[in-house]
Amino acid sequence: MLDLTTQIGSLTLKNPIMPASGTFSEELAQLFDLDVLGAHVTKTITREKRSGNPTPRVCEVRGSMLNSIGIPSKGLDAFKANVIPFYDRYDAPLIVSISAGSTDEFASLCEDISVPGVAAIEVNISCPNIEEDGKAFAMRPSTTHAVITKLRQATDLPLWAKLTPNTGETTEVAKAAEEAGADALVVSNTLLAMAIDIHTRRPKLGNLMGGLSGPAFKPIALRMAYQCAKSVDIPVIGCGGISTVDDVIEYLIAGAVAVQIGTATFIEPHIMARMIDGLETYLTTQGFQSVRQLVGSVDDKEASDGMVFMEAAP
Amino acid sequence: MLDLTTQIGSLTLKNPIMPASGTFSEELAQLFDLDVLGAHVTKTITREKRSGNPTPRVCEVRGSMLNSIGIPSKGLDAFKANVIPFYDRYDAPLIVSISAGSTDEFASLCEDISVPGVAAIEVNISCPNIEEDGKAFAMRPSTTHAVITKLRQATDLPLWAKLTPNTGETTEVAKAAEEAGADALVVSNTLLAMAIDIHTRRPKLGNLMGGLSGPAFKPIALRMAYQCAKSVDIPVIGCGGISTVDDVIEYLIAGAVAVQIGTATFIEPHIMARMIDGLETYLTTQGFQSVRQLVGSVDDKEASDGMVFMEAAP
Amino acid sequence: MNIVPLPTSPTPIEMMPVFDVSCAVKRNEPVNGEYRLLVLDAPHSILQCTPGQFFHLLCPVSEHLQPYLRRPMSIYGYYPDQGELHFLYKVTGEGTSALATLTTGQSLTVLGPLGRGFDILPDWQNLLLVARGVGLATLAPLALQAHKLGRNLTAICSARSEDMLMSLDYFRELGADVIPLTDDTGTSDVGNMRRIIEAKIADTGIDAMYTCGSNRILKLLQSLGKTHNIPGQIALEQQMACGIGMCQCCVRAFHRKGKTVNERVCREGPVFDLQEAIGC
Amino acid sequence: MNIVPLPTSPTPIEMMPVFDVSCAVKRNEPVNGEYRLLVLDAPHSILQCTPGQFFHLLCPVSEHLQPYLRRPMSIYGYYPDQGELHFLYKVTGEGTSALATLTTGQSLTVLGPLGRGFDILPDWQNLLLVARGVGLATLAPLALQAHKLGRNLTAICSARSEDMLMSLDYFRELGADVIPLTDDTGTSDVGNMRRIIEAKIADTGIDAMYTCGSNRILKLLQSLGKTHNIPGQIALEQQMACGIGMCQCCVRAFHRKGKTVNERVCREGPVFDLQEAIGC
Ligand SMILES: Cc1cc2nc3c(=O)[nH]c(=O)nc-3n(C[C@H](O)[C@H](O)[C@H](O)COP(=O)(O)OP(=O)(O)OC[C@H]3O[C@@H](n4cnc5c(N)ncnc54)[C@H](O)[C@@H]3O)c2cc1C
Ligand SMILES: Cc1cc2nc3c(=O)[nH]c(=O)nc-3n(C[C@H](O)[C@H](O)[C@H](O)COP(=O)(O)OP(=O)(O)OC[C@H]3O[C@@H](n4cnc5c(N)ncnc54)[C@H](O)[C@@H]3O)c2cc1C
Ligand SMILES: Cc1cc2nc3c(=O)[nH]c(=O)nc-3n(C[C@H](O)[C@H](O)[C@H](O)COP(=O)(O)O)c2cc1C
Ligand SMILES: Cc1cc2nc3c(=O)[nH]c(=O)nc-3n(C[C@H](O)[C@H](O)[C@H](O)COP(=O)(O)O)c2cc1C
Ligand code: FES
Ligand code: FES
Repeated sequence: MLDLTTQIGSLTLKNPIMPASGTFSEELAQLFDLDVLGAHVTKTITREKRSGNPTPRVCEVRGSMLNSIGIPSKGLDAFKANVIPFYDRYDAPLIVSISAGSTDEFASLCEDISVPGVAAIEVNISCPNIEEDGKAFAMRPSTTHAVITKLRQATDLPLWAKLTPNTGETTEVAKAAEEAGADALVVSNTLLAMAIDIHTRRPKLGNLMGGLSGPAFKPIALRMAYQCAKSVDIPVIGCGGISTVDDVIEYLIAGAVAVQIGTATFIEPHIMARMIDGLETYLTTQGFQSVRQLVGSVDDKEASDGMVFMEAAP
Repeated sequence: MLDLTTQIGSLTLKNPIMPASGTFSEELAQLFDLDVLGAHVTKTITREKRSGNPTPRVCEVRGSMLNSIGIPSKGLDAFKANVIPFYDRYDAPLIVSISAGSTDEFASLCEDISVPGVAAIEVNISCPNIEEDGKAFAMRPSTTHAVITKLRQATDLPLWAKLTPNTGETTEVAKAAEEAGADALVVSNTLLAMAIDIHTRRPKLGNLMGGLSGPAFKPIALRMAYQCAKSVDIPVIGCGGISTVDDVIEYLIAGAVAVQIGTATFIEPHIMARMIDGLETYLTTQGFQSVRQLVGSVDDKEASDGMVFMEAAP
Repeated sequence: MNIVPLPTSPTPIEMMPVFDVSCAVKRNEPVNGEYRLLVLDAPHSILQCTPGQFFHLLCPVSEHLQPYLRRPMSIYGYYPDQGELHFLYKVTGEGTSALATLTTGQSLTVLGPLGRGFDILPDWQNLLLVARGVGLATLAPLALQAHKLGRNLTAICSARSEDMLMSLDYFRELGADVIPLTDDTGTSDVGNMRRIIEAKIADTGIDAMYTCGSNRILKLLQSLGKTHNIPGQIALEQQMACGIGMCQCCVRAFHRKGKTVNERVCREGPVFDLQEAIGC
Repeated sequence: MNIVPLPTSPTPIEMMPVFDVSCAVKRNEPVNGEYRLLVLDAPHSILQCTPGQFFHLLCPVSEHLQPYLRRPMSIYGYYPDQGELHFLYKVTGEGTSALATLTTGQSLTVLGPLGRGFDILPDWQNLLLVARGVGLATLAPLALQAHKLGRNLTAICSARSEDMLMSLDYFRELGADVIPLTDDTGTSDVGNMRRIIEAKIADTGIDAMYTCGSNRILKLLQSLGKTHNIPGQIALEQQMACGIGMCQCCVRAFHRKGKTVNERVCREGPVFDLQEAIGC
């Protein structure tokens, strides 16, 4: 019997495929049964209502996209009243993504969202820390450590720390999150990028800059997922540019115990369901008994020792 | 009369198109007259002979490539004996790219390469600093400042600092380079990435990881070029994913005074010559008199104030 | 003001199925210099549409055209009996240029039907459609629906020039009173349009007004709606990534109860209350 | 050892022009299950080739196949009189699959001719070619050249099975003594090959040996070359980005004067001295 399950701390997922925050919502239930997924991950919410960034909020770049949605949020109360009950009908665990501009606000939101129906909290620490210089918490080990420590005190639920690629210290940040008590890492959020319309000479995003996601981003996020898996003992959830079942397999081989699918769902809304089938087929034909056997099976030999922590391109 | 010239410190280039280091060599003269280019930029050299990284040294990712060539080098003496004389036959200024593992070695190489025939020195500070923790000099403002300060003392030639995208401190690094005496910034080198062959489960590069270049990288490098142009007064030379004349225009609008073309030359070896023609046509049809009028003409309004220094994806 | 606002406020998630299917191209031909008509061989399942709804098209990728995101396109016609789905589109950029390369027999993947369409309330007898340019694409199925429901229809069709006016015959066949206006003949200005509509209001009366796109027309109809207390709806556009409500990129601002609220065009729209809409 | 090493050491940059041209496809057809023959309508300028040289092909991009880098391909035939350029290729991955989609009349951009080809020194009368599989592609133009120069040619062609053996007739037409060996008949093993070659050496003698690719064959010929003091050349492969010498990704290691040196396959090769080559 093929075993598709994967373990993320205390949580067992029936398969390693789940959506990425901000690229999934209740509406997708109009396309397929959401209970086929390993977990459900909601768009990041904030405590207060927020309207998000100016439009245009997305633009296309060669084979990928940029977004500057920001975090429009109906607020905590609306979320508890409408969203959590919606997902109650499913067996798949609900992962709630949260964000705030300071460690204290972060911690109090974390506490208040630790309610029945929520299986784990994903902390989007890739958002700017307004108390410091506006750099995201996850850009530095110190701020990562500080915020995760507070969050750890605020909840008994599993805490997933979502990292940012906008740093030169991926492994240090990963270790700081682990040390401060994160139960898993999500690697990663989008990479800061820009596009300009050469006809109007205006930035293509209302917000000037935005995050790169989609296929172009894959080799970068895969590298980060690999680095993190090599440097921490907590599970790593891969995220970035995953568009095909081959991409899923690549991340699992690199060491991710599960993956999140973002932009690909915009292009092919059934893709997550198809990936689950595709993964099953792959494992069967390759003679694997379980997803676990595939995870971290990269044949990196000696190379890994010297190179894992290399963070300069050669 | 259309003015294609561009000014980089004391150097006037006849047009803003030049090759990127490591993606250009004498052999390209078999395809077109290299004197059409704004400048010639050589592959990074080191003082001693080096053989570079294990193969495979390149691999393909969706619409782009990774490389881990490393810095194979025939050494300083061979370079002076063979390469500099070769480029002497051209009017286009010769920019020599150098690298070393410590500030002292860097400075002494810089001094020894300051010879007739060399118009400027590009310092590849995206290479690992073996005295520190192996992170590239250009990943931190402090190490950038230290190495550029020494280099500045070592030569009277213009110094171009080539930055790395593997940092969360792009603008700080840019300012450190400026403060320490760099005459221009090249933005940027490749971004650390990875790919795994799912059939063999081996990394696709012999070196495990490598640098992403090509179209997928463009929105990231463009964002960096824009951030740098907004935060320093020295000229910025854009580099990253430029494949069409539209890309050249996008970088110039963003604030780059010139651009370097890398990977695109591998796909279309005549591309730089074509871009010069294309730029001329564009400027003429759009009613510009000079390249200068286009540089930095991005219509970023108020957005730029708050956003330029944002280094977290929204 | 006592115009009854139409129920365009966020409705609880409706779990109508949405389909993502590959359809064979029956025809893809120029209609005039700027527009093309795309006819797909579509399964019955996706033809349960409401006028004003749209599909999200996965445009083909080729050597020279590589659109990445899908492109939203209004339903120009849906014909369950013939198994046909029609789009009328203007070639503007990479995605629509790629659409234009499709030839008979090739396939196109379409996601839909999506969004909230137009309402024709039971007591709305005299309907006014005001369309400009490609806006006709969006309003055409509404005209057919009105015809089926036996309502009286006036269609004001505006365009740059005579030959840009499409589908006039189609509207006439549906029994509409068609009023063509063009920039060339100087008849398409707002003043003239206002005079024509006010005459219509004075003559037979108008129970509801429908339009899409143009800012000028939106403002005119808002003003007329307020003055004469006539409800209306407008179909709006915004750039889309997901097309089904997940990404929140397609929001636009609306006036509602004295406040400005953001709504998703793909989900709460693309059809919105005329008075709540804000031009851009 | 007194084998004269062939001048494969780095030569000063030769400034022979290299062309990047778009050619119309004349034919692109299967040769047997695994191989395809691509015939291009090529301008005279690019047909001044040396056997063993290659072109760097810009494979077509489609919805499902999106190769990015160019793909190196040996010249299988160049015919200035007919204006034809031939490639014989095996469909292995994305690039070659994309090549296989080309139909007559479509165009393909090719960069070349590139690299250093085979040498046939004036005093080499009896030549031995040993090829396996697609290696024939690389050696075929060498056979033609040998024929034109009036040299005696022995061609040992090895393959998995009878039907994988290509171009035997072509080699025979060129007057070669063709010796087919297959895995199926158990004749392709190294031992048998050695016996055959040694018999040939004893009989007419061999002045030079040429091969490509296979490690087993390389080792065999190196050993025979040393024993019998026969020079030889081998065409090697390595992944390429630029194809013209700029990127240094295509290096392989060679023994030279007691040291191991890296050489660029695209530039110092793809043809190298047989004894200097290192298998992998
Ligand atoms: C609900 C809805 C219905 C539509 N119905 C029609 C129709 O029936 N006929 C028709 O010709 N056009 C229609 N449009 C507009 C159509 O979607 C755009 O013309 C098309 O997306 C342009 O894509 P492009 O790649 O050719 O142009 P580009 O300008 O290259 O597109 C770049 C990006 O901007 C987006 N974009 C550009 N213009 C628009 C626009 N007006 N609205 C939304 N996104 C845009 C594209 O989707 C793409 O993501 C509709 C738009 C919406 C939102
Ligand atoms: C000088 C030279 C001459 C060649 N001549 C022929 C020929 O005449 N006929 C023929 O069938 N093949 C030939 N090859 C091999 C051919 O280049 C590869 O089969 C082809 O590049 C595979 O591309 P792909 O996308 O189909 O395969 P993939 O495996 O998907 O390729 C992935 C990457 O690896 C590279 N690659 C894979 N295999 C090889 C290889 N053997 N050599 C170099 N790069 C490789 C590709 O170029 C591409 O960059 C030659 C190679 C070289 C270097
Ligand atoms: C439209 C959009 C909205 C997003 N919103 C959020 C968000 O609210 N919170 C978050 O942590 N990540 C958000 N992300 C990032 C994704 O969760 C994911 O990390 C990223 O897109 C990389 O994965 P992908 O390449 O598969 O899309 C968003 C991404 C997109 C494209
Ligand atoms: C094969 C290869 C070799 C490179 N070698 C060097 C190098 O020696 N020194 C350097 O500063 N940058 C080197 N680079 C980086 C390029 O100069 C350039 O910064 C990068 O590729 C981004 O530009 P592109 O996307 O146009 O290729 C190399 C890039 C490639 C692809
Ligand atoms: S397009 Fe994604 S929410 Fe509307
Ligand atoms: S392929 Fe670039 S040097 Fe050989």
